[in-house]
Amino acid sequence: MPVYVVKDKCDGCKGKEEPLCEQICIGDLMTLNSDTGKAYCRSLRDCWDCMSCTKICPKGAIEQRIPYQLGYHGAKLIPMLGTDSITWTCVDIEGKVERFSFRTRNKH
Amino acid sequence: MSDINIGVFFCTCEGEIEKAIALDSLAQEASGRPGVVAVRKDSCLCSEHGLGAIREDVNKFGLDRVLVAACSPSLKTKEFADLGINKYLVERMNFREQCSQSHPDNSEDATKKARALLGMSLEKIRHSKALEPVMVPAVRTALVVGGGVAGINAALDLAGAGAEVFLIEKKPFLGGRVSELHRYYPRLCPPSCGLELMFSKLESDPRIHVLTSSEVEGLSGSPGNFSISIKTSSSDPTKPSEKVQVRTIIAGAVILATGWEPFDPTALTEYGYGRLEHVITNLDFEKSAREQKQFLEQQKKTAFIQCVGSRDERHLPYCSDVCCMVSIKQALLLKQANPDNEITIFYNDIRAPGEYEAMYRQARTRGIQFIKGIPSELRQDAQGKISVSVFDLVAGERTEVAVDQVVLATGMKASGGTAELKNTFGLATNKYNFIESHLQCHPLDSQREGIFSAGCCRAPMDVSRSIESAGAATAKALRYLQGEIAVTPDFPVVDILKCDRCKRCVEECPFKAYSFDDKGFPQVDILKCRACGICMGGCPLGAISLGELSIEQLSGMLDVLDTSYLGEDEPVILGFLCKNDAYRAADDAGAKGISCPSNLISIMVPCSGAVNGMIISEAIAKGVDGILLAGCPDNQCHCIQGSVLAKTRLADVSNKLKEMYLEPERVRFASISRDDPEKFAATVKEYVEELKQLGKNPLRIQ
Amino acid sequence: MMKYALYLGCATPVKALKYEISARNVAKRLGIELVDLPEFSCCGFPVKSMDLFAALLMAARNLALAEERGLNIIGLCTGCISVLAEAKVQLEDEKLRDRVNEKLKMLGLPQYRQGVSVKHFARFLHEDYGLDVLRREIGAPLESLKFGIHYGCHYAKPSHAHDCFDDPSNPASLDQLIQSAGAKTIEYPEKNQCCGLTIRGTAENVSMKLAAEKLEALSIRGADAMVVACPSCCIAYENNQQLAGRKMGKEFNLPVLYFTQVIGSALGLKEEDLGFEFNRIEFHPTAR
Amino acid sequence: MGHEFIGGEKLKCCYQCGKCTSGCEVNRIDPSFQPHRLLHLFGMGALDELINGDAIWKCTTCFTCSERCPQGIAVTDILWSLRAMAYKSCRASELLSAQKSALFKTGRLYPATVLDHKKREKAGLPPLSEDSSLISRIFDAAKADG
Amino acid sequence: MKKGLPKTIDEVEEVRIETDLLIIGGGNSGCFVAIEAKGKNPDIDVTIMEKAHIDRSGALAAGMDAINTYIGEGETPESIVAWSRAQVGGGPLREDLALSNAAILNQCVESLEAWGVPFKKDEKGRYKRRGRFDISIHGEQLKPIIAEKTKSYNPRILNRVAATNLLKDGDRVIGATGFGIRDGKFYVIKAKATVVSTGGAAGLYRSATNDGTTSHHQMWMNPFNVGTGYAIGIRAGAEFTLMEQRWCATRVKDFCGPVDTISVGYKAKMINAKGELILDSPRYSHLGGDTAPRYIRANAPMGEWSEGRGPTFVDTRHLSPNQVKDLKIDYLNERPTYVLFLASRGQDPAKEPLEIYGSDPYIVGGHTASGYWVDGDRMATLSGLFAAGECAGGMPNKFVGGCAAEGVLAARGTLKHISGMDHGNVDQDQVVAEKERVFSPLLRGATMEAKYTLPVGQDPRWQYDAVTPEEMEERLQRLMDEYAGGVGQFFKCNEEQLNYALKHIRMMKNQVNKLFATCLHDLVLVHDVVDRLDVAEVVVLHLRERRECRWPGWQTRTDYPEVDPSLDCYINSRRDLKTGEIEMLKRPYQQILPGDRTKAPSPIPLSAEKA
Repeated sequence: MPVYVVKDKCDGCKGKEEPLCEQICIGDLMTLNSDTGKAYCRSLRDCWDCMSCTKICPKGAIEQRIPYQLGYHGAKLIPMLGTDSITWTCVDIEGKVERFSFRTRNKH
Repeated sequence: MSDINIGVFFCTCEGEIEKAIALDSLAQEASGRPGVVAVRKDSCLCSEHGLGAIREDVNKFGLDRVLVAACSPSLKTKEFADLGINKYLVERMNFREQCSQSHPDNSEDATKKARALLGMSLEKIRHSKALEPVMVPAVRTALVVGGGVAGINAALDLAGAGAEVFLIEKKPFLGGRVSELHRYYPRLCPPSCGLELMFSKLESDPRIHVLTSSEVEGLSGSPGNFSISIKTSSSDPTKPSEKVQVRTIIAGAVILATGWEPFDPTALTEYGYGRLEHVITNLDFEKSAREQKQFLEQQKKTAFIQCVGSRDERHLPYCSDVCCMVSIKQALLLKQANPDNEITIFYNDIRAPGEYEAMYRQARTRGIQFIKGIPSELRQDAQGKISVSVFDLVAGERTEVAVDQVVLATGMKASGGTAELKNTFGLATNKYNFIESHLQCHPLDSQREGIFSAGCCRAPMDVSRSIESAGAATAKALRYLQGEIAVTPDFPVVDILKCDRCKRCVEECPFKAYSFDDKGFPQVDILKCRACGICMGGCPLGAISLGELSIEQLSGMLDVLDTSYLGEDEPVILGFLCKNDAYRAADDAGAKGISCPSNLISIMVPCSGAVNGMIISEAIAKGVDGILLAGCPDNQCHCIQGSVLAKTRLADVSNKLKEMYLEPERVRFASISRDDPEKFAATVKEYVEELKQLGKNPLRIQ
Repeated sequence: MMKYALYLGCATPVKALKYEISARNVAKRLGIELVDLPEFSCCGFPVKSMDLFAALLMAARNLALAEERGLNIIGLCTGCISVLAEAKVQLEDEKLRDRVNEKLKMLGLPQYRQGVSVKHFARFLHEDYGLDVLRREIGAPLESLKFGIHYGCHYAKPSHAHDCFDDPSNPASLDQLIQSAGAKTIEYPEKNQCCGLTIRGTAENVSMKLAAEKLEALSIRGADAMVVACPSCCIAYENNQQLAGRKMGKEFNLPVLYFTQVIGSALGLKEEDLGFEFNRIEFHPTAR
Repeated sequence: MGHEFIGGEKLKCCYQCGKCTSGCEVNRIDPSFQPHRLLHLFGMGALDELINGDAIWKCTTCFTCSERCPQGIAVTDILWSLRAMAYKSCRASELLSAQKSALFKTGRLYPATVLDHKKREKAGLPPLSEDSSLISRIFDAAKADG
Repeated sequence: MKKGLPKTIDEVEEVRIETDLLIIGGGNSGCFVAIEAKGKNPDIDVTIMEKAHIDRSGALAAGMDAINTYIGEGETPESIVAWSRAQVGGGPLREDLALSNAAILNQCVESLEAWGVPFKKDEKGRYKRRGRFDISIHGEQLKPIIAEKTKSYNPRILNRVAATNLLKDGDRVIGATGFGIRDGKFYVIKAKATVVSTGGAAGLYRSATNDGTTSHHQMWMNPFNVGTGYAIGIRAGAEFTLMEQRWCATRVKDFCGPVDTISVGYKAKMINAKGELILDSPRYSHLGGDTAPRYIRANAPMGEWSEGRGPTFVDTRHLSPNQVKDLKIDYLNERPTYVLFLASRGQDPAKEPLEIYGSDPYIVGGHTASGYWVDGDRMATLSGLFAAGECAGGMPNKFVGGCAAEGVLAARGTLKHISGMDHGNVDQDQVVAEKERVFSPLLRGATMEAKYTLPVGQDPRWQYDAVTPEEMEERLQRLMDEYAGGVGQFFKCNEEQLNYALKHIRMMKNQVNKLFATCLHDLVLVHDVVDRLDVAEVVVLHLRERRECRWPGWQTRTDYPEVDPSLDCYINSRRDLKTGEIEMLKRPYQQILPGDRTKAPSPIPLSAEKA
């Protein structure tokens, strides 16, 4: 499942090494291009679309896609992480927008 | 977790608050809330009687949280800090300035808003923690870099205040630029006398250790315990520096007095310095005057040209501050030495602040000519006479004088020493390479805690002001030289259970207060930290919290915020207001009776840069219609880049909103300066209207 | 063989044949190939007073034409050169450049891509050809002669346009050039003074006085001739010499030469190859 | 404003030190010409006075003032802007109108006479090309704003 | 971030750690091992070796929408075990393990809520049940929350270190070796006890949705669980059980995501092309219809396809808009991109039923019973080696809750074992050989890069005269699919096919020394495929050994279509360390809970369902 990093949003987490997406990727796929200082997915084929990187990216710079072989072009799924909640926006290929907002953590 | 005892105290403020807010009904509700064991209403809580009552209840009910509904938390802070309970367990609700006073004409809404505030504050206070100042041991030793007049005075003052002082100077001897002068103004006394006095004091004081031919090699550690390595080369000029000695000094504070360098006017070729004979700089003048008696006495015509290189886009874009007075001083000296000396000063503006005006007047009475107009070039004839042709702006006509010598009033530029230290100390400098500080509010601070600047490494200034700034810097430095430093406990704490070591906080901290622990987790040096919360605002995982205001508290407040407290159709704005400017402006709005929509609930933050994107997202997700982040204008931010970062982060959220097919207008940044309550009120009004146009936050409807 | 586009401008080919002739021959003698681009037009200097953008466009046009041929520009008129050079600097601004290129396209002209250098012939000899190399070529050094150099305002100004190659307040390169021809040059306060030709039509008195002052300064100092590097200046000092004298009640008889003529004769070129017949005040370097 | 004000940006920074006028050759001879005053008037927006007056035509464009202005104001460029404005409101000097007609006719400031052509030929110099429409084409292009 | 790679083996930096308890795999059960061990005895030194980052690793990486095993009102540990036994057609199933697990199951599940995971509640404030033992949660942050809890006990966490083999001292396991995926170092970790909790094996078979290009990993289980936990045990000679009991499940078609969410959670029944209710059809009703064992239900859709009644669906057309929304939220909690998938098809479940299909087979001992043969302490047949979660065999239907409980039990086992235990002696020769084995692919890679100049713009490694891990992985997956009963063959296989598979697996094993890597990430891929080969071999041997059809779908032998009563036992295997051969053995079934093993006591009516 392809993930794409939007260049001008990504700031490489400023730390110059191991940005959050690289830290979190379960497949060791996200990594930093040391020339551009931007992250990228080193092997689209191997992504399992868990969206951990997409969710954790503070700049909202990572987009998840469905392989065309399986789903048609134009659908979007965008997470917005709050402190204890997550809000998802899903847009289907006809442009229909759906939103889902729910708790992900309880207060202690 | 209602195993805590909360007391809620309402102040009617002699009716001022109650006239708009139905306190009794709120009091009743409060008493019903979990954990609330005491509720009291008083006509004047800040009075001895009122405070007494609170203390009483604290004991009687064993309160471990106190909630005060009264005036703005930025007022009466001392009074409400002393309630017989840790002051961090006392929460203030701004019922007056930002509620009753700002919605005077609508008591119903004021009460509704107060109710919302009550709920949020009750939630916030659950998560408050008792905090005590942290005492950090500190040495009583100070380091002064630079043996010029500023450095020497700083050393003397520090020693005078009981500190051990190391005074280090690059050159083999002390005295700095001053020792190159012939006389200082305004008293026209020779530097030597003043310097010799200082030198003898330096020698006689056992607490002062002077290291000449010495340079700073590196600095580590933090305020109170800086460790500075210093290289001393053989001070004997005859011997080459074969025996170089490196030592380490532990110092609690550092004062930089690395001075200035003269501007070299060769660049302005039209004046032919170095090409034409008898064209000299004001510093050359001092030298000659010091070395050859007849230089002043022997009769000649002299012209001074002001602002050579200074106030010049292409050279020193700033005013060098001293040149006017230096030329006047030198002109006077020439006159004193020989009344027949003819002197013309070509100036643009004469700057003679304060009592210096007297010297300026004296110069004019002594018959020194002042011509407003800057010559464009100098031409020398065969006899060596220099003709100065200028358009006299006052007379409105051209005049030409032929003189024997021309003195170019050249200015001051930042010294190379400062530039070197910039790197070794990791300091910031302004665009003219002088040591950066918040010029207006913290002129003596560098951007590093515990390191201060005095004299011309800060900005061009004359001898008396250098000495003055040395004294001031000393006073600042003393905080770190008391043997121990009390640090207010509102600094940030990193939750390493959440932290993923992305290093953003380390990169964004304007005061470079972060370093890494052995596991690679960021740790804040509480002495370098200024608790601006920019790290808290930036942490993508919400893993950083300030002592006074934690992510947990903020998200807790959002949990209980009823987004329709004004009814279904009224938009709700959550305002994060910088405590330095915006929040106080908001208070003033209330105090001045400028009414302000009750749609805004404000949260005081140390800096707009302290607001975390996750909190904003959370608020939007919870159905808040608009987020107003109000901070200082960029160039006024006390945390240097706080408001700039805040804007970038806000931009990230609004981009995200756009992608989510939500209105990016739901987040907004406003620069509100402290003295502009009108703008604050107007901004809120306007925003409310705009949000009404936008309609409800779609996530609120869900 | 070094190859350059020769930028003549308007004045030189009509008003200053001796300059053009001498320049071409000196160049040939030194092995510098100067290519003529018939498409070259006016540099835009006069147009500045009508429409700065149109002027910029004209300059850009000339730059682009040379660039298209892959040739750097060498010029004889200080005015033209400073206009072209200044345009180069202005066109470092991308927005402006795009706008200009768009117009050039409209005119069916090549785009300007910042790939061309612009230098006055004197600067070229001084900087690129090199004084040492030149000295080696000098066959008939003019030891006995003493010249007064007039640079002309646009020779080194505006300095940023000319990469500050010479001191705008006290230029020296032309002196050094002439000195390398063996001759002496005169230091005089009025050295940097303007020839005044540009305001000949609008402020004749000023114009004449400016010219006269300089002619006088050099005559007093016993200059054998005045050396110039710009056709306009030459007009001011040579063509108008008597006029200027009369206005100021003076008699001047100061030969005015182009630096190329001086260098040329020092290189041993024949007078006819240096356009000496066009000198209004007769002068024969070898005769003295 | 646009390109008419190339160099005008810094105008407002002028603090009237008079260095421009001090160094002005023209002012030395004709005191009525005072660059600093032109800047002042320009700053005050007294465009008519400037455009209608003849001062702006007295500048030799020697660049000395621009070179030395401590505020980096391109005085000469500003004068050109003023002239252009004057030209556009038909206040151009005769000289300029003369130059203009020459330019528009031949594309050169100094049109070559038959005699000139002969001379050049005799001297073995390459012939001169003329383009009667070039300048107007360029002006049109400049006007047609993109 | 390509680190400077070693030119020689000696250049590889070595890290040596001595710890009391080594946990290989910091997923759900691994974290529970650490938490339990540290909780019970804070003084012991615990080390977690994790191939990814414990904040998001293992099967829970993407999140979870439900806990499939919780003993709710009216149920008992016995009833869940009986149910579980029936789900696998009466076993074999280690009832001893299952009962001990069930005893602590609930407290593990409840602790998750205490740590901050939001659980859905019914109107009475009880956990919202969606099936008999299923409860719904908002588990988007499930793994991060477990990770935070783990960190709070401050174990040594080695993120981005992949295990390569177990260290042995005679028959005793004394730790493990691994390599740093980021730092390129070789880790030698001595431990008094070692727990294997790396999860199961995905990617042995080609997934039906794998089109080679960007959809290679379009599968249900986390594809980075490659069976390393099994492989290191196999290589060390531990005994394994029921490796033939493959998890072949019904999954949403073309996405290969979970389907219980819909079928169980929203009572959506399976239908075929004709619109018939599949399980109510005479073909299945006698097997129990909706309550038929899991493998029957899993196999049903593929059965329909193979008999020409595909496509097959779960019928969601009865769902209300709110239910559709909840359904999507459930997916967002577990596999968010399924919602994206529906959007990319412009599909509304309330209008069109959702297509379903068979998944590729997985070896996941948390779902079926494959894995290490362990004793009551969860200790494997090698002393000092423990197994938890999907690695522990003999006990199916653990899922999230059960795996967590296994972690707790394994931890208790290790604590018993550790007391008074020394560290044992590392065999230096083994370490040297292992280091060579692990890092030589990098050296080969370097030679390759030195040898060829290659066209830019494409992955040059394809041009090299050697084998890339991707190539071998794809070969293995195709082989298994076609010859070892993959979804492409409707899960069916026979003796000949299996022998063929075995032959080719061994050919590949002879070529693993041709595998090469040009960066540390490649090195991970190399060892992934090496481990998969070892697991695949054992799986095929087990499939061959079970000459019957005990769980059609999970294990279907076309040449032995009946159940053979003589095989009502565990089929186990163990590598003979001398010969290197894998020997097969049988172990008898021991029934503890009385009654018909194939029947679960009828479900108690759920108040949740009435509501």
